[in-house]
Amino acid sequence: MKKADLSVQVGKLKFRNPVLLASGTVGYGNEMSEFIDLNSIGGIVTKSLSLKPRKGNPPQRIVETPAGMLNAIGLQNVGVEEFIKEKIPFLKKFNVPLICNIAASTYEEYVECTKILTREDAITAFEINVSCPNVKEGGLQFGNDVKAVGKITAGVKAVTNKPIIIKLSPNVSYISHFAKVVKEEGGDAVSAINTLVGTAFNIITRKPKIHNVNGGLSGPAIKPIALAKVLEIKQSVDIPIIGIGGIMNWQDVIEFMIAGSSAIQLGTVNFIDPYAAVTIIKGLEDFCMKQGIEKISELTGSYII
Amino acid sequence: MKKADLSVQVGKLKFRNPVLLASGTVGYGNEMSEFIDLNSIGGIVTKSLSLKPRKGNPPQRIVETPAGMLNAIGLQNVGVEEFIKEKIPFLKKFNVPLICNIAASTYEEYVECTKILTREDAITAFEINVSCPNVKEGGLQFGNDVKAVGKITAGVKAVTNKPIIIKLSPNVSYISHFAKVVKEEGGDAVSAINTLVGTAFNIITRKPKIHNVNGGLSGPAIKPIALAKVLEIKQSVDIPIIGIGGIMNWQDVIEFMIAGSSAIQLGTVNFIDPYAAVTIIKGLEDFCMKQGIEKISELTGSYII
Amino acid sequence: MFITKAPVEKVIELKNHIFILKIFAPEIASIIKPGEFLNVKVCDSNFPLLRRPFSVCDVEGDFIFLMFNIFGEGTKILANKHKGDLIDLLGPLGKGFNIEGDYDTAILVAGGLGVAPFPYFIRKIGNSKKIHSFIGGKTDKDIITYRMKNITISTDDGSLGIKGNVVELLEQNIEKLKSERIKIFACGPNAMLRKLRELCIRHNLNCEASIECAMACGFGICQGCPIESVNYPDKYLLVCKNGPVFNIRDVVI
Amino acid sequence: MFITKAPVEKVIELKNHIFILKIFAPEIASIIKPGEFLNVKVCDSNFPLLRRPFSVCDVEGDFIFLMFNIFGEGTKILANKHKGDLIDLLGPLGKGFNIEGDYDTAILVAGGLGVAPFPYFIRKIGNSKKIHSFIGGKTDKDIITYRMKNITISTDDGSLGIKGNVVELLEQNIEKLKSERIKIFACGPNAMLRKLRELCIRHNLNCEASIECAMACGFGICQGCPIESVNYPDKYLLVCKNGPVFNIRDVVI
Ligand SMILES: Cc1cc2nc3c(=O)[nH]c(=O)nc-3n(C[C@H](O)[C@H](O)[C@H](O)COP(=O)(O)OP(=O)(O)OC[C@H]3O[C@@H](n4cnc5c(N)ncnc54)[C@H](O)[C@@H]3O)c2cc1C
Ligand SMILES: Cc1cc2nc3c(=O)[nH]c(=O)nc-3n(C[C@H](O)[C@H](O)[C@H](O)COP(=O)(O)OP(=O)(O)OC[C@H]3O[C@@H](n4cnc5c(N)ncnc54)[C@H](O)[C@@H]3O)c2cc1C
Ligand SMILES: Cc1cc2nc3c(=O)[nH]c(=O)nc-3n(C[C@H](O)[C@H](O)[C@H](O)COP(=O)(O)O)c2cc1C
Ligand SMILES: Cc1cc2nc3c(=O)[nH]c(=O)nc-3n(C[C@H](O)[C@H](O)[C@H](O)COP(=O)(O)O)c2cc1C
Ligand code: FES
Ligand code: FES
Repeated sequence: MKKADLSVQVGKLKFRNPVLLASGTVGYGNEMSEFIDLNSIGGIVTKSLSLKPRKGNPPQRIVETPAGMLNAIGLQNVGVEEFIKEKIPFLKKFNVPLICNIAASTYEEYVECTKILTREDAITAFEINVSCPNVKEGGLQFGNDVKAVGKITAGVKAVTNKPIIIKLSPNVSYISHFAKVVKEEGGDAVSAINTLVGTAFNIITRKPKIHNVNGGLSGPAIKPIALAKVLEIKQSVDIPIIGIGGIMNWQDVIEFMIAGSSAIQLGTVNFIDPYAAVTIIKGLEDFCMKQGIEKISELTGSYII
Repeated sequence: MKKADLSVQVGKLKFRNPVLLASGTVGYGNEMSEFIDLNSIGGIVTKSLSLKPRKGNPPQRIVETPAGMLNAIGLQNVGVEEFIKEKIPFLKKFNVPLICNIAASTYEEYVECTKILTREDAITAFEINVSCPNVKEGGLQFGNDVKAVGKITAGVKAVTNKPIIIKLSPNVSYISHFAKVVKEEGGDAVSAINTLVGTAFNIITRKPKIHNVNGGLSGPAIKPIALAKVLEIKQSVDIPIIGIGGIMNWQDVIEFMIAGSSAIQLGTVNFIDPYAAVTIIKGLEDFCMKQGIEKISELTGSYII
Repeated sequence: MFITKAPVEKVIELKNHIFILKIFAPEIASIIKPGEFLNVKVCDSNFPLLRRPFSVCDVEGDFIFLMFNIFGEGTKILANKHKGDLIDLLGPLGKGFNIEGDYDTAILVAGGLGVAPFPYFIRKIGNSKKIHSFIGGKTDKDIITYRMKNITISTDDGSLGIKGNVVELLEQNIEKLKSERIKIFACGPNAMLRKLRELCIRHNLNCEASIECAMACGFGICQGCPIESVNYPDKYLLVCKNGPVFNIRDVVI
Repeated sequence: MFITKAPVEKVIELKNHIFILKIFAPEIASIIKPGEFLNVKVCDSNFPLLRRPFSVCDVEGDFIFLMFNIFGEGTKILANKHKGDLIDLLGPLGKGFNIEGDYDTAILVAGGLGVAPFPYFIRKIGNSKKIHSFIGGKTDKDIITYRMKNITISTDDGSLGIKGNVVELLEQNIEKLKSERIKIFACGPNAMLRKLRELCIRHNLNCEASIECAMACGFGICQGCPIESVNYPDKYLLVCKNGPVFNIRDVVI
């Protein structure tokens, strides 16, 4: 039997398969490369970068919840300068599309980061995180404000020729309104979803379990919500979607593609099984063969409603 | 040792303990009464009623998800008339506060239902469901529209002297904006949260697993989100909150009270363990004794942040 | 209708992936009827969250038997139980088969795991009626004959018995069978029951069928298990309360 | 650093709620060092979702030992394993104890389950150094002496050994101990380590401590396990990568 074609197109971006690794769940690739061949995966999205290094939130940063976890890392990152000096040289050794995720506190910072980083040939595209719920100065505000998201999209587009993916917040009434403004302002794709705002308390001390009070909920618990958000976007806006949220196995990937995703990202599962991407890609291959699906991209938005 | 005082006050409403049973998860009480003594629980919220009977959605209506479930019952209910004739006489036999949940497709229907039902002495209060995500004509619209929620609150308040609790949707950017308008329009309390919009697909048929496409996510998976919504309301609006979402045990109840709830409702857990309410009340009693908490109501909003 | 935590006595593997759980549950054993079911919490944790419904397969003294195949997460956990493990049972639930009545031969029609409720049915009917069992499956691997009586078999691939589905098998025999007063009792996948329903209408046969569907509570509070009623088209019946056994003509499968 | 599914050889209950798992894991046994840890998936399902970190307690040939108490859902599942069950281990992880060095006596300070890494430590150090173990717990029920050497005990309630906490116990003995070249190796709750840190600073003692905190990945990609560094106040260290064993003065506990 002929092998299925797993390659997918997300706007101008081409990936050898739809399985990317999500921002904040692969570091800068070093550790993951000890488990898997990064060249075998669709792409890698680096931890959110800000202009200057960020120390991040004090502990405790994570807490487990039923079929999920809350995190409030607070965008700990090395900053643009060290990223270019220390991290890119390592990542350059691989032949894997490198998507650089940017998070900032101001509109100007988003633009400035993109402007500096666009000079790096190793970077294939940008994913703009307008939706991190764990940074107090601004993150959440942007993600919940259609106008701000539009302005940021236009702003970063203006300073780079590389594709721009806007990572959307699920903590809104209608995520499709945000996808729409991204499209209008020239964004190339959206990724959905980032984490959902959640919290947990210690019942003896009455303090939040997470230092930051709120954290972002990820993992299988949020999968049904993420799928509904992807479907909402697919049904109302014509823009490529990278699906994210609770994906644990190849079956979940198929579900996200049927709902409208052109590609997907693995997040929390990497913590539990760093081999997951490879296992999943194999599973997709077998499924396509068995079902006689020649190109996996046929699945995108193939729901029957 | 003296027994702890479990009674709580939600605005004008007084409950013997904070454990109520949530709408849509206790039917009209008949079946639950075969398991537990309804007189021992804080209160009972009946399945959403509409003016006329509703057939509800075709199967499949439910699907399990990681630590949760999706439902799209479609507000199957007997209608106001049969409720008064057939259901109230049964419920009257118990000495338990009866909260009648109303769901409607139009503003007028909400008001009309309340007007008819307010004559029934057996009804202690109304819970207005502005947030059911499974009814196509209107449910979701109302729940996502601050003005509509304000108008409905004022409308039902005008036709009854009984306390009005507005049940809020979590599928919004800022749930506190809705709590605020409820307070402004004279609502007595809010309950939070209803289910989150979610979906699931069959990867072979590519059809949604639920006939209605989207369903409402409930169960432990949503607990961290529900807690964050309760906290958001508590921190910004001075209105009593009934906490709902993924409560499985007494520890969860304490967490919801610390986050700001004056009382709570049990939903999905009733399907798995119809004795849960009784077990939980016992657990609360023991916890208060052990911790030297004289009145459980002290816990409400007692978070240390 | 109550919850009991009952100890497993034995886990029996009948065939590859098909198991019987023998459980010490005297309170249930003493009252449950054929065709009624239990809603089973397979473990203490929240995963899987919901109970799983299983027909009572047989009752022997204080012991009840459940028959199941490994289908998903829940049945996998059940298959891995050990003697002494406690299983959380909610039941007895639903409306079972109406065994009494004006007929001489009970025709049992089972598709795959659909044999599950019939050992107990056969035990209860004793010698009061004759029994004829028609059992169908995809291949011989799916044919379960555990404690069944007077068996005729069909398989889709012809690997055992007659080639074809069990409703076709029944139809081939129906004229012969109709010489007596018969009543059909059926359990199996919806696709099979749908065909059986047509057959019963065509031949004007009396038939009770046990119907499966997704359930959350199993006792009537979630409204998650609707089934279209022929007689009351403006409301659904609930499989868990009004069924799972229905007169096959009364419902739209 | 790799994943292996290793069969349980034996589950040993040391005391009420305190267990040892003996696991056949030759690849790990051959390379892991004292103080390093494994991140363990306690079951195949999503519940509990995250791995649980456990120090390697001992190594004997191809077998590794983990010591734990039943704390929550995950350790409950581990305690119920049977011989032959496969356990999913990710490791070896972290930076362990630095056994080598210019000292004559290793002072082991353990609070409760904090003894866990020391049997392997003692095995590895062999006869190259002297050992003195100080073990503390709330009551005698919490005192574990499994494979420990030259033990002095304290309990908060005085039910075994000296009444008081283990750092007080150490302090009572410190002048005597300081007559030799000593190095302290510690493991236990943060409250204990915080006190120990003060003691070490006061007495200018060399001390390595294994520190616990919530972890998601255990290998450096989630940034979930920060610890404040004394030398680099503008960034956090990661307990899972830079630790779990730190020079006790280098970190703010
Ligand atoms: C009244 C009744 C009696 C039954 N008796 C038996 C029996 O005796 N032996 C047996 O092997 N099986 C029986 N079943 C089916 C049995 O409940 C399922 O096989 C079981 O739920 C599978 O669980 P799982 O966790 O292994 O599978 P999973 O697929 O992981 O989970 C099953 C989930 O799917 C849902 N679901 C969706 N469609 C259906 C459906 N048609 N039937 C059941 N669940 C569905 C369930 O609600 C449950 O949440 C019966 C079902 C019903 C309704
Ligand atoms: C490097 C390291 C080595 C360890 N070695 C051992 C050992 O040898 N023996 C032993 O019994 N225990 C050890 N622990 C602690 C052990 O990981 C926890 O006891 C275990 O996670 C409890 O799991 P549970 O599911 O039973 O408890 P639960 O309370 O149900 O779950 C534990 C959850 O709490 C989180 N958590 C919060 N705070 C902490 C914390 N301070 N430490 C660990 N997890 C936390 C975890 O991330 C996990 O998600 C070690 C911890 C670390 C970090
Ligand atoms: C520990 C952790 C850190 C994360 N950090 C980032 C981040 O820096 N930037 C970002 O855009 N998303 C971040 N995310 C969100 C993930 O990329 C992903 O959107 C989310 O976790 C949902 O996917 P999952 O359920 O598969 O984990 C983080 C998630 C986790 C769990
Ligand atoms: C099967 C089902 C039916 C429900 N029906 C209603 C309803 O009719 N009206 C309503 O206001 N909420 C309804 N709910 C929502 C619950 O009352 C509750 O808000 C929600 O399930 C979250 O709580 P839980 O996680 O404890 O289940 C329903 C929930 C479920 C699971
Ligand atoms: S399964 Fe809940 S009503 Fe039937
Ligand atoms: S636990 Fe993930 S970085 Fe340390």
